[in-house]
Amino acid sequence: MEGIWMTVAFYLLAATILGSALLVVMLRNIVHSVLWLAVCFVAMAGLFLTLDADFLAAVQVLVYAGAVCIMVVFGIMLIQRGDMGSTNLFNSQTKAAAGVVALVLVVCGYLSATTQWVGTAVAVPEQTVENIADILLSKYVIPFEVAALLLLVALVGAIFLAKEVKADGHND
Amino acid sequence: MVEFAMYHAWLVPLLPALAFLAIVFLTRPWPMLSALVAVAGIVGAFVVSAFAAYGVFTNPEFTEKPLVYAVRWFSMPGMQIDVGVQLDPVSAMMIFMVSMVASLIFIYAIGYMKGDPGFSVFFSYVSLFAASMLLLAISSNLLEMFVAWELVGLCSYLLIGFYSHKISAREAAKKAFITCRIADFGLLLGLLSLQIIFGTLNLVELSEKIAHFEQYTTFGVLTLIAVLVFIGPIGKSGQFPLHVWLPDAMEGPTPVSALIHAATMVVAGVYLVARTMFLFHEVPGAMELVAITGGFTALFAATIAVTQREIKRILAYSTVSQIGYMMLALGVGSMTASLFHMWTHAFFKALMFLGAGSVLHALHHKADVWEMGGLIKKMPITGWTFVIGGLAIAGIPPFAGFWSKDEILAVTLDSGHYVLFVMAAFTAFLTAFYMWRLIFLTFFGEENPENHPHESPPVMTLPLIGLAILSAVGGLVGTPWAPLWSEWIFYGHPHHAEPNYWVMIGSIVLAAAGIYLAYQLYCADKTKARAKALAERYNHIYTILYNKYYIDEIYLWFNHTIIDGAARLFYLFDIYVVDGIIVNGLGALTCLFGEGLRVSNTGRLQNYALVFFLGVLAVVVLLAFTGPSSASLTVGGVK
Amino acid sequence: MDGFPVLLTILLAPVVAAVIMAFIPREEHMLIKCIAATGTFISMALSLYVYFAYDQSLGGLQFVQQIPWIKDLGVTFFLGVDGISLPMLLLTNLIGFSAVFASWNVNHRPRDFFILLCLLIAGVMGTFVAQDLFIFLLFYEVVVIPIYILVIIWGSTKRVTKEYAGMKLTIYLLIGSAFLLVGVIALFMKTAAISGVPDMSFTGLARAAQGLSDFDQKWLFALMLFGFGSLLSMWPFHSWSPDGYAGAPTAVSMIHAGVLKKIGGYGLIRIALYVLPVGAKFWAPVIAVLGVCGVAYAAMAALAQKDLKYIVGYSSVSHMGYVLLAVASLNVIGLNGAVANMFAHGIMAALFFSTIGFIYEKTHTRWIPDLGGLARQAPRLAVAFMLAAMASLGLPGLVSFIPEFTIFVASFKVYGGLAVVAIAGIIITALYALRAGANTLFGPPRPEYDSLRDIRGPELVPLAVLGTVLVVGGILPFLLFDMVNSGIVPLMAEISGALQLGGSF
Amino acid sequence: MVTTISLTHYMVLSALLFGIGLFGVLAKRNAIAVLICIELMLNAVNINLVAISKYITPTLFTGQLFAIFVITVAAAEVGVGLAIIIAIYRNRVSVNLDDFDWLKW
Repeated sequence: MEGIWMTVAFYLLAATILGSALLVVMLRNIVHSVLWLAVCFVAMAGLFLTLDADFLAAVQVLVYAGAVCIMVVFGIMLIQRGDMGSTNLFNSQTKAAAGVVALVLVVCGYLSATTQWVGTAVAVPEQTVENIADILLSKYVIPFEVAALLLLVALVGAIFLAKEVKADGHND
Repeated sequence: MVEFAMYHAWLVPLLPALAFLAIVFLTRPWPMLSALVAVAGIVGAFVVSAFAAYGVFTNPEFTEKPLVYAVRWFSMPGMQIDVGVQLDPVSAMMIFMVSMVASLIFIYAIGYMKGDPGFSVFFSYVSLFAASMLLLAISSNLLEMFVAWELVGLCSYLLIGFYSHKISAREAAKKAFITCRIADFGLLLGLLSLQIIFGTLNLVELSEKIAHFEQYTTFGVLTLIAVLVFIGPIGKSGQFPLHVWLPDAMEGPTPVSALIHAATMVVAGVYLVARTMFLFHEVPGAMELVAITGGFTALFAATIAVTQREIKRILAYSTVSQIGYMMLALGVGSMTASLFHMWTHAFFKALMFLGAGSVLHALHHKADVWEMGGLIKKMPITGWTFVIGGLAIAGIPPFAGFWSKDEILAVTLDSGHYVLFVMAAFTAFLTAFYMWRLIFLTFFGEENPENHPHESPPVMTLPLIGLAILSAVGGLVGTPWAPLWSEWIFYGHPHHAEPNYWVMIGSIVLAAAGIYLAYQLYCADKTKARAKALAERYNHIYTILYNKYYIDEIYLWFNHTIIDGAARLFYLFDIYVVDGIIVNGLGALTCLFGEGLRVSNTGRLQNYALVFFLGVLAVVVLLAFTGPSSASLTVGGVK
Repeated sequence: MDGFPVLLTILLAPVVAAVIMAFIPREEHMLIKCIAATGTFISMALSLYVYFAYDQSLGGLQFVQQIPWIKDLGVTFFLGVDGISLPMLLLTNLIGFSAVFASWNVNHRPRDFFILLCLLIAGVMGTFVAQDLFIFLLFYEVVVIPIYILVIIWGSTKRVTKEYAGMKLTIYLLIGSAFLLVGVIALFMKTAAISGVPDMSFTGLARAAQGLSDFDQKWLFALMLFGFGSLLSMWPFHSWSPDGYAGAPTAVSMIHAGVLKKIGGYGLIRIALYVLPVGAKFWAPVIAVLGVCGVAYAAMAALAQKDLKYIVGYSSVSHMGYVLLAVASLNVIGLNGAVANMFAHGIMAALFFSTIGFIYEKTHTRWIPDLGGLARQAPRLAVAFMLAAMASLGLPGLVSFIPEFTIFVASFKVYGGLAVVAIAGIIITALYALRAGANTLFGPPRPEYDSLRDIRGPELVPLAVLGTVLVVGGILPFLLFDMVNSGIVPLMAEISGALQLGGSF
Repeated sequence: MVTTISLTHYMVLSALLFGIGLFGVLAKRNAIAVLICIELMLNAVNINLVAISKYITPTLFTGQLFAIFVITVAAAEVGVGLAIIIAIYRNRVSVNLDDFDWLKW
């Protein structure tokens, strides 16, 4: 994947990502939003491939496009019943939010444009998984374990929070 | 024993103080035991003081140089206060007199207070009083004396308010305390000035330093101090214009009136001035003030006494008047005469109060003399001892009052205060008149059929007899022909004026005239029509006198209108200005700001997130453009 | 007891008691109260021991405990006592112990109450034994929180609500401490710059502060004066005092009026005057005027009160005026009087508040027109009340007279006529104290209080402890004054040079 | 410039995606929508991380590793977030953030 194809792939993926993200925000039906979110995530995985991060691309598909989206859909199903027509509306501070976002974009754009990156010509090694595994289990083993713990806590927390509450106020 | 007593004179106040503690903490539930403890305490004090006095009077060196021993009470750089004992003839006489009279009155009180629910409490109070009074008498230091001075005031307060469930007693107690407090304010200022100028409050040291004080450099300061100090005695000794509390103080039980408000505490003022004579002696202006105050009060109170109806009130005004005499004598420079009168007055006035108490006891606290009469038949001991007292106070020789009063008149004349002499002489006449008016109305004339009097028990009459004997012969220590008294009690040099027979005869004539007039108006005339007619005729004067020149009303008005009004004003200022405008105003201002900012507190998460991102942006911009790395925005680079 | 950390033990005993109480079931009322009493008793007994074991001839700081803490700021955990802080420490513990018994009948959440009370006592003690400015401020802040909670939960609502009272009390304390903090930080920065070594201990600060310019001394002192002054209820920053005491529960009123307020006076002498003598000299006339205003004004305002607690509240403002006046006199006698008067007033105010607390508890009113004749029904209560009232009006023979006398001597010498106004305050004090006593205790007994139970058992402890101190301190004043003097003399010796030189006003 | 894709391209893409996500977070009513918009923002961050990893420190893999961690945290966050939303919904029968102004109290 060299040269022009890279460029084409990038622009296509970028367009997909931005377009689907915009749809996620703009659509009035929350289920549609989630569907477009999945599209966005898949395109993101593609983008990761262009960045030589194939393992990450796989994780992206598995976790985001698979797990997260499904979970969100389940969440919606638990909450929103009936008409899905206008479940995803804007609130009263849309204009202000747009202003802030514009400001953020201006600043980010300015900074991206003016920053001089000192790049390097070295290519990304082929064995991404091995490399990641190496540092993950050596240098970053503690964050790794912490992340594991976090997931456990999140799991327990989510169960506890979402558990059904009995009428007498005790949750058991 | 004499030696021991002299060098352990601190036992004198200590014994009653111990009795006080014992009663309060131990024997309170058993009334009779408490009374015994109290009597034991005061009699012990009397024994010690008698020996000590004997020692002082047999050792002439103590008249020159008092016997002083003291311990440090507290000290700091620039100020040391000692407490101790100063024994000289004056203090020896005082503790002897106080403990003797107090002993008799304590015994009397056993009978008088019998059956009172506060019997033990009463004896604890009077013991505390005796301790304080004796401490006052033997103090070697003015601050120590001030402490005792206030403590006797406290006891006076407690005892006046002894029947505290009565509103009148409560108010009288309060009035006594506060009136004296006003006076003590002056005294305290005087003491402070002395401490600041002379650096000591020790009596002996002060007398030496004041004698060598350069009057020229600070002209008038001593006079001012003397006047300030004198304000204290004005209050405590019931001199005009602070005399108002003393008649009201008769709300207390009668033994208290006899002990505190006749014989001992109220003469503390006289004693204080005598004690600080070294100061007053240096400043003639202050001496004049003392003399004039005394002379005026003597006359002033005597005029009021003429019209009063309550037996104890008459005696109270009489006390005020007699203390005026003492002040007068001090003012004209004769400590000898003044303290002599204090000595005799203690006996006959205590006697008369106790007699009055006996009468009230018999009549179940009916106090109006107009409703009495003929009591002498039913109560012979009370009656005749009272008559002796009446003769003594009126100044009939050879009873005690004659000698002392005569001496005061003589020294006043000698010193050239003619106006004051005339006032004093007229007072002597009035005294005889009103006192015998009281006696005739109470003990002679027709009996009031509503009364069923009975003689008091021996425990009450024995002290009466004792005091009557003292009233009869107590003055013989100071007759002009055998002036034992003036050899001991004097300031500067002993001086005994030659007997002035004109004054002597004049005073006898005045006293006799007073008694005769009283006899004519109140005894010879059974219907007392002439007395009533007289009151009718001079109605205005009578009303003014009867209402005590309206001084109480003026004070009351001042207190309730001016003081309370001002207090109210201050309080309102505090609530509405200091607290209202300033404090709560600031608070309200803060709240107002809060109200303004409250709009921003929507409680909506997304609002906050919006603002949060603005903040993040600001920080980013700040860091990007002014941060440390803004000069070269170059990021990255491997190794 | 060499080496035994006795001050630390004193400080920690109530804290330990509080911790133990936290683990006791909330229903065990009696046990909780006993633990609180034990904790405070240990502190009291040990501080009595320290008071009498302190070597006055040696003077200076004794029982010192020093643990380095924050090196960069020169903070050490520095405890020690001298002649000025010891009376205050003893006072705190006497009142703390009595306060536990004065609250013996608290049955609404007693565990929480006594835990907070013990923490409060420990905090107050800490300010007096701290010899390091940082530690001092730390303990000072520790004090604020329990006070607030105690007032709003266990307080009483009369003229003002208890919430208002608690808020006012706390905010005043905090405003005062905020100004103080500014002053302290500025002082620290400047002295650290002068000496080059950061040092937060009082002595270190004082030594370095000698190099401060006159102007710096003056404005720093002004900040401290405001901070400590508002804590001492200096006129016109006094209005928290009556409202706060009225709203607070008995124990808090006792501790607040008794000792917490004294932190202001203590700090004024110990920190402001000691460290900044030139500033003190400059502001002394202002302090004197404010003090006299406080005396006269608060006494007059007290005269107009009908609520017992308000009377004592205003009275304490008035008495603190004397302390200010004494501090303003800037001489040995005056400072002796100031410290001694703080001690005396502490005892007296605590006894007063405990008595009023009992009266309120038993009659459910503090409104004087509703009271009367209690002396018949509750004689011991009446004794306590009269003792406190008499001490308040400075009766000789009770602890407060000699301190007042020394204050009068010092201030009369320096300020003359101004002092006379303050001395006249004793008349007004007598007027309101006696009026309150007369109208509450005397007069015809009221039938509705016939079944009233006199104080007895544990309720007698405040009367016994505080009453004894009142009387003994009055009869043997050297017990107090020798101690105070041993602290004041060296302090004055150190700053007397500055006091003479800095007279630029 | 047009033909080679530089780091700046990824940066801009990431910024735009982040902007869209942010806009959604700030402007959507539905709590779940806000949640998924947060996912968008996190993804934008991931793009940055991976891109920087490739272009600046290709051999260290730190960027990728961080991205993995971000994904992990995001997964946990979605789980807990949804649980919270469900719990709130159970109490208030609403997921409309406009109804939730309890932070005011």
